Amino acid sequence: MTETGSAENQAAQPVAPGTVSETPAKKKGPRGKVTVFGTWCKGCGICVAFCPTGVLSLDENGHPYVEFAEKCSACHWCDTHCPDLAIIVEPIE
Amino acid sequence: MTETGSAENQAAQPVAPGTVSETPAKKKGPRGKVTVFGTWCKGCGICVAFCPTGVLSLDENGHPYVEFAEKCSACHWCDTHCPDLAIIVEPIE
Amino acid sequence: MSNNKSIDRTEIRLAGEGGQGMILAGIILGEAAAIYDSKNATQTQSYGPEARGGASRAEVVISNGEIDHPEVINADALVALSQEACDKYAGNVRRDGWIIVDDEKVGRVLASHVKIVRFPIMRMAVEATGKAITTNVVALGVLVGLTNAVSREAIEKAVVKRAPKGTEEMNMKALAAGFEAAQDYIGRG
Amino acid sequence: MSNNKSIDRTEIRLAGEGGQGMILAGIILGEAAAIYDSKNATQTQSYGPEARGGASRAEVVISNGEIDHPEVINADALVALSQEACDKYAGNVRRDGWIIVDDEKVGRVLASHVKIVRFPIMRMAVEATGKAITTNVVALGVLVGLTNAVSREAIEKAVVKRAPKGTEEMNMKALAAGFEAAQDYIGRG
Amino acid sequence: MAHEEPINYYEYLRPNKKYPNVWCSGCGIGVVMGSLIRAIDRIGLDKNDVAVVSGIGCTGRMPVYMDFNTMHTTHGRALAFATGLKISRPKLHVIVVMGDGDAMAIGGNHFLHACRRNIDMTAIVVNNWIYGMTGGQYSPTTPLNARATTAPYGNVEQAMPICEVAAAAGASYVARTTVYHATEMDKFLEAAIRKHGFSVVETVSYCHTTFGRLNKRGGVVDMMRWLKDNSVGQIAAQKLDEEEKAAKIVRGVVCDVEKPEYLDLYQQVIDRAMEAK
Amino acid sequence: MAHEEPINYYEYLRPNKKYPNVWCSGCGIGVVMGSLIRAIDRIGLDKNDVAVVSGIGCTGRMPVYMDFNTMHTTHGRALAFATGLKISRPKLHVIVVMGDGDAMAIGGNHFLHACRRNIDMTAIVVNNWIYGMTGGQYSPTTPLNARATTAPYGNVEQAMPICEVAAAAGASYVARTTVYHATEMDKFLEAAIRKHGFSVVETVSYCHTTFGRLNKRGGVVDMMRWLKDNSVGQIAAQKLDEEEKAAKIVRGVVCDVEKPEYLDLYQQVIDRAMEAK
Amino acid sequence: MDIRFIQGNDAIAWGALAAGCRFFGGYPITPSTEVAELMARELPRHGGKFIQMEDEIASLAAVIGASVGGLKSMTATSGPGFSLMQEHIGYAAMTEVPCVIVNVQRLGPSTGQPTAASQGDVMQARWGTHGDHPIIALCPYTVKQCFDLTVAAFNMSEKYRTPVILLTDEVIGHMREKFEMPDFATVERVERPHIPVPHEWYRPYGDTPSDVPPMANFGDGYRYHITGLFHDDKGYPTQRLDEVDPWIDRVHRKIERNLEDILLWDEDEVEDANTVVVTYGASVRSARHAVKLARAHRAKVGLIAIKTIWPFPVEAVERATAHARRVVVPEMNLGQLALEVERVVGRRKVTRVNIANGEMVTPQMILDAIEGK
Amino acid sequence: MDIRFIQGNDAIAWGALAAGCRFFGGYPITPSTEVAELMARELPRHGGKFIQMEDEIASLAAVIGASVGGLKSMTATSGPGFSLMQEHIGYAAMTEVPCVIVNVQRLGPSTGQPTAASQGDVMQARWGTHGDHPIIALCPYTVKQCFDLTVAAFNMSEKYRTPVILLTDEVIGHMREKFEMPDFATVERVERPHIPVPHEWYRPYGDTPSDVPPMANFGDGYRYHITGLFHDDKGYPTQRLDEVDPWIDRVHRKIERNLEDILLWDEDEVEDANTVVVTYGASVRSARHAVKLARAHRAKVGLIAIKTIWPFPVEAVERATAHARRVVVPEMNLGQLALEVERVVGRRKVTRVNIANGEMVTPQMILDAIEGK
Ligand SMILES: Cc1ncc(C[n+]2csc(CCOP(=O)(O)OP(=O)(O)O)c2C)c(N)n1
Ligand SMILES: Cc1ncc(C[n+]2csc(CCOP(=O)(O)OP(=O)(O)O)c2C)c(N)n1
Ligand code: SF4
Ligand code: SF4
Ligand code: SF4
Ligand code: SF4
Ligand code: SF4
Ligand code: SF4
Ligand SMILES: [Mg+2]
Ligand SMILES: [Mg+2]
Repeated sequence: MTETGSAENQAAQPVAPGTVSETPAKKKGPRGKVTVFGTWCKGCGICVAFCPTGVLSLDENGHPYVEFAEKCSACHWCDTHCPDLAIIVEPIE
Repeated sequence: MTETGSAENQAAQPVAPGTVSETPAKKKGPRGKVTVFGTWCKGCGICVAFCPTGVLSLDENGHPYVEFAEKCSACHWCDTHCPDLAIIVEPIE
Repeated sequence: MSNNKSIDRTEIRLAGEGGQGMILAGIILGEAAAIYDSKNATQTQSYGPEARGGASRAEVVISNGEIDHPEVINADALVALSQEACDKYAGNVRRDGWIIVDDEKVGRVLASHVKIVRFPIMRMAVEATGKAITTNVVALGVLVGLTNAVSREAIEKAVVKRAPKGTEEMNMKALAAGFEAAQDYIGRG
Repeated sequence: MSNNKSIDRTEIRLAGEGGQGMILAGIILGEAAAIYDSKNATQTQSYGPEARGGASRAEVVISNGEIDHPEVINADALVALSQEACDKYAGNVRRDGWIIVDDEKVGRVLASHVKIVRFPIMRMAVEATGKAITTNVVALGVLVGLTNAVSREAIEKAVVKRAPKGTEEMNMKALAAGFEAAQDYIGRG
Repeated sequence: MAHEEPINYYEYLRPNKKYPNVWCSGCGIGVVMGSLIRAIDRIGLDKNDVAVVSGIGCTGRMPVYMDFNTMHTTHGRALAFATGLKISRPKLHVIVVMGDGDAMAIGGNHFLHACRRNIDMTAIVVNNWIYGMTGGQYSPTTPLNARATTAPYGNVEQAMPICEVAAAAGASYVARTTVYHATEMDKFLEAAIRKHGFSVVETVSYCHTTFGRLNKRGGVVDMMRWLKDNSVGQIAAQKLDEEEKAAKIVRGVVCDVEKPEYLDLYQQVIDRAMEAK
Repeated sequence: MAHEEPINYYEYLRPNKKYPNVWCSGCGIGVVMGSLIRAIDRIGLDKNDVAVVSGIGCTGRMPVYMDFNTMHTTHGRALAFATGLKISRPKLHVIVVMGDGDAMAIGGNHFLHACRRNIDMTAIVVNNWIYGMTGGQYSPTTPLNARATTAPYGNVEQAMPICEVAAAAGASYVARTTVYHATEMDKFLEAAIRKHGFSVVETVSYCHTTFGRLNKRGGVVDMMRWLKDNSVGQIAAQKLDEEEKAAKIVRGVVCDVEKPEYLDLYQQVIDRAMEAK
Repeated sequence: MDIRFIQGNDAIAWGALAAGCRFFGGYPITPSTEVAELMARELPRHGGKFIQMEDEIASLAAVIGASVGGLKSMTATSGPGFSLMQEHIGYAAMTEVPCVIVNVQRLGPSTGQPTAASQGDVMQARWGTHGDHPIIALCPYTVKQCFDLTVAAFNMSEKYRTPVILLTDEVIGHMREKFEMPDFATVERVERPHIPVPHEWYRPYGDTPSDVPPMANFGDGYRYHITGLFHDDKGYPTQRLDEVDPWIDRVHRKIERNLEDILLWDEDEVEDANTVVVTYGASVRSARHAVKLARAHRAKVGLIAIKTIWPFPVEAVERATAHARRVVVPEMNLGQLALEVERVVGRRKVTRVNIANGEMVTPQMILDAIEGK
Repeated sequence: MDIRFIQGNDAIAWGALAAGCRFFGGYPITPSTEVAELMARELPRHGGKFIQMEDEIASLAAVIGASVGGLKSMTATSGPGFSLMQEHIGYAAMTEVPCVIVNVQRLGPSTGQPTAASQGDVMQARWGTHGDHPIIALCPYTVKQCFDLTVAAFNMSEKYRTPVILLTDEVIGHMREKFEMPDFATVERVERPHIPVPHEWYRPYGDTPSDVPPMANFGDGYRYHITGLFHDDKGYPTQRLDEVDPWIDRVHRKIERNLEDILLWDEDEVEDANTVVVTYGASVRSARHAVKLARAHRAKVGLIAIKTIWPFPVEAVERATAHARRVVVPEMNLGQLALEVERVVGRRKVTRVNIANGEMVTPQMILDAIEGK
């Protein structure tokens, strides 16, 4: 990854749009709503590998998506460890 | 004190001549022969102040001389502490 | 091929993103020319801040004579494996020169009076060897197949020499896939 | 006094060993001229490696006009408190200039056509004040008394100003001792 | 201890910078940046009152993304710049981020003296055991026998114990953790920034691109896992013998003491000077 | 333990240098020089096999008098020069003498890394709590509140604990003594030079010309006596509480451990390189 | 009237205080240490702060950091320390952070002779750091100028957002002269301009009509980025040629456009001179003496005493020497500024007068050169 | 025949090994790091030693120390590191310890652009350290020259007891070309001379007919003193003018007397040229291309490719440009060597061609200048 000029800087959106963001099904007691910002995520796979409940999976391009939204316990492992600040977990009451 | 050129360096004697050097009287059991090299000594007074038996005194120019040679116990305080390596104590059997 | 009548030189630019192996491809091409074809060659490069990845570009100049300026002045051929690279360098290819792009990475090619060749180079690499990292070698196959910048023998030797132990065969397959596509294209043309 | 007809300047050199206060003496002399006599003065110095002692030398140039070159070119007066200093600088005193030495420290004075003045300056200091550290002030008294490089009033003010609190009187005594000796000498001469 | 309110990182990131950030995919430096933002957010500092200063290296690229007063200085000298900045603007919370090479190789002396002076700043050392930016040369924290481009036969230099040196030199607060232990990191960083005095947090990370590749340590996930498996808390560490302990990263607070802070002491100088005036 | 045979210093001093030496009358640096000569004499080293390297400062003037291979380098960098010298000529016994400013201010980083690398050399730090050569500015070891020309209202920087930092950074042998304790110094220097690894001896001295004058500590004899009265051995120190201890100079061996030496380890590199050839 | 008999180094410190300097970070070194010592004593009395750093590299770093925090800042050093500061002189130039660096030249190379005088760092002041960058260096030759040019150094530094070097020498630094201390309130000071736009609009490296974008202090609400990398107008790193080139052009332009304000020199009877002496610093003193003697013999000798040594006053020297047959350049080095003079007036015209052993050039040496001996 | 396709940085390392370099102390920095990496791999195979020091200051210190111990020694760096090495370059000059310092120039000032090319340190190589001192700097423009001039650097360094700078740039350092690796046994090496006198008679800085006193290695029985202070012939510090002056004279003389051996340059069709291009390093490549194109249009253009950039080959340039109306100086900086060329040939003759944004000078830019556009 490298830094280039500022024209690109300007082109970047102030808040990265959420690309994979599913409203989790309420049934089985999920406690977090997980949003992955696709334009920021580099697909390192950390979130997928370490999510204790296996909420996330990698798609064929090597990018994470929320496969089992309902499993999320809002433990925040993924969003405290994402090196690109590309995941946000919002607690659901 | 300062360092100057090398002409003076050459002028310096390889071994400083002993200037105040008394053969100690054998009677009262002195155990060291004390030699102060006058050209090296700067008269700091350490040897005089700390000699445990008061062998050394300062002359009117502020230079040490062996006043009570016979008191020397060859403890070597003076020659291990002289910053100018200007005292030598030789043990006398 | 030469940019200027008075000076014999073939100028090739290989551009893409860090990790696509463009610089290594440049070295292999240069080695093929300099060592195995006994010509002269220079290879230069440019990459992002300090030593890591980013946009990366290799330039190779090949000549039977002495090479002075070691950088591309007006490319005889450009291989572009990213849109950014293509946008940046397409305008600097000589009339009737080659622009070779990975058509799954590069959409628009802003150039005219050049021969634009589109192949799914990375996909070809994966198909031929199962490994995307051979993309650069496929690209070399296409390039040499189309331009004859170096001899086939030379590029084969150069690829084998630079291939990590045990991957020689895989890399030859990739190179062959590139050549094949090139021949196809020429056949078509 | 001036070295050169076209330029008005009085040049004084004070030289000795580190710790004898020659540089401070130079500052006092300069201050006397510049501040209390309202003339111009420069004072420069030279000393051993880095900041500590060693052979030390102060030079003061006094003039009614502007002073350009701030160092002594050809001294009007030299005060030398060590043999080394005297040997080094005696040759650079103008014809009919002054060489003032501590005659218990300085034996030979290698100079001719100059006025050589010998006093036991350090002993005079000890006698006048009980302290050898006032040697430099005694020397100033002798110097000014003989040469009138600055006014007596000016040198007195300058000495008092630079004297550590509580030592003003002692220093005035030292200065007076120097002046006295100078007067004696002139009287004799 | 997960935070309950999801933090709005974007409030602390510069909108007009290019994202994703400059680091290799999965690099632990980003984890530290996230943690630092959370710590600042928890303390509730005004962005105008925070300065983030760095040296040169991959770690040194951190400040450019963060919407504070930021300064990317020269290699190794960040703490010296920060010292001047802090003295001139005492109300700024000055946080200095450095790589292991930056802080401990070329910057070792400034590190020592910042610890000794005990000026109220926080130093974060992202220790990835290697010079990442320049492509994998050994650093003062590279483990014995590890490979690096300048140690092709294995490194023969002993590793510098960052925290122990910091404590010996006089830092007020010193702690060590890893990027796997991001929540612990949040806590340590918060405590460090709150500390009135010089504080150091060593955040052990990894550089899969250089160190990982050269030492066959696998990718990001493997290296992250390695940190988990090869670090212990201080209590657990007490049960280990010396050799076992030496093989582990011991996480925890190495020291946390109260001692006079530089600028507080300097006030005495000002007072005395005014008296003497 | 006084030596029985009086040592012939002149054998170790350069005959064509000017004496007395450059230092102020009574300066402790000369005591250290005497002790170093005695230690070398006791070990019985060949003069051709000894190199004495120094930085800049009053202490830095020591080598010029001593009839070894001697090098007066730049301020703070003596250990870096010495490192190259030792590596290029492993048979040389390399002894590095530095002032507190030289070793711990500008030279702090080289000091840290020499300790860490554990290359077989001996560093002697003559700690007189001040920059002597330049006329009395505060140094990293100047005590809190002491005066210096650049601390006219009293020093507000904490002092650097030389030995503790050396030990933390990885030196093999570290000891502290004072110029009053010259016989102890002989022993420590002998042990340090004999040590196979990096050794440090802090020799606490005094600078009556600057520190003494500015802090009204009297002359040479007073300062020498102060060292006697204000230092304790390690055993005695154990009986003191922290505050009392902090007020004293604690003499003794701070650490003495066996660990692999740099050049020995580098031999492995050579072996592996030859294999790989 | 507060008349004192002080040395150049003291006057530098007083000048700094008068100019509004409120931070000094330094490391002692002969023959500059008096500057630090006076600042250590006076800064806390003037609401400023003094710190002795661990070395010269850290000293200039701290000075730059303090300037970024909003205090006018200075350091002082000599040869070896000046060599160590080179990296950060370049950083200050690149980041356009105002600061003043005093170099009291002593005899080099290397440790050389710490207490001996020299003018051996003239070219180093221009070229000591890597890469192309503009620099201003001022060279006093009286104690009063030590004060005045230090004030000028701070003012230029703020006005042009650039490091300024006060390049003096051991002679001037340690020479005492009569000096009338001005009322500081009467001393003209350039202060950092108010920033007229809110944070989001602020461009720390923007193109402005003056070529000098206003500088915000950290902590004042303009959260921007500073880096030693090439950067765009917001301060972010860039590799784009269309952002790199304008920066390079602007930072050189900001100096070149203002040469009239920056270039300082004294001229004396050059109009009809057939010999012109061009010199600076301590050597001006020797030269003036020589010139006066020469004129006493009716020689037509002019003198240019250069105070702004970098950028070099090319036009002034060209103009003043246009009719001269001989240009004499005395220096306490082996010929440094002479190189630039030769470039400007032509090699063949120039007679160099050099000494590089710690002594001043003597008036006689210059006289001899004037007389073609 | 061992033909390789290697980059300039590699050729430098191989050249060093061939010249007998057996110690490398360095600190990584783009774009010089490959030199260190190759040395780390090869030195232990060649009976030498590599160490990565804690910074560049320590690197050059270790190199000097190792040279004193008897090993030919080298370091390699780039801009920021080169700035940090300045103090020790002066130390090596003062103590006359042979060593080779490679500077692979990148775009500055400051951190600048680490991966971009530049020739911005040309003046720094001459003037970066304080005080007057002689220096040799060599500037290759082909990969083969990287090898050959590194060998020359070591040889000159030993022959004249002086630090030698190999001043290359990112283009040449990272450019690959065909290179035939010579048999090292055939490479001419200058070794430290045997000392013909016993210890008591040895004068490490004595006056010798060659002006270069033979250097003894520590540990060989010549227990002498080395210092960065001015010293007498035995190496002891001195302040005596009659010892300082001869030293200064000798160290400059030892270079000036041997210019014939030291000055290297290539000349091409300068005899009847009315335009001469004077350049060095990577810019030679652009210039040669441009000159060939110009000649194809029958322009009378000559080329001087300077390999020894310091000391500057004054006479060669003077001679070669004597009949030229125009002297074109292309550089990847804002005009550094051009200053020296202007001094030598006169300002008005010189057309500067500059670029300072990381890119090479293009042949077209030079062509334009040749054609007076
Ligand atoms: C004076 C100087 N020397 C060397 C460099 C080259 N350099 C840039 S970053 C770096 C080391 C990076 O390692 P580290 O500090 O551990 O940071 P990381 O990249 O691993 O985060 C080096 C040597 C430089 N920029 N400046
Ligand atoms: C790079 C550099 N900076 C500063 C100096 C000036 N200098 C010479 S010695 C010294 C400090 C001396 O103090 P210390 O090291 O404690 O030695 P001491 O004189 O007390 O024995 C300093 C600052 C220098 N020579 N070189
Ligand atoms: S941790 Fe972040 S960057 Fe990595 S895959 Fe998950 S979302 Fe993407
Ligand atoms: S918050 Fe925890 S459970 Fe939910 S997705 Fe993230 S890691 Fe998995
Ligand atoms: S200790 Fe040495 S120098 Fe001091 S007075 Fe005694 S003999 Fe003289
Ligand atoms: S050896 Fe001991 S007793 Fe004898 S003179 Fe010296 S100090 Fe006194
Ligand atoms: S090189 Fe290493 S440290 Fe740098 S960004 Fe990549 S993984 Fe991180
Ligand atoms: S100044 Fe101090 S340290 Fe230096 S010689 Fe004098 S007493 Fe010793
Ligand atoms: Mg790192
Ligand atoms: Mg000290």
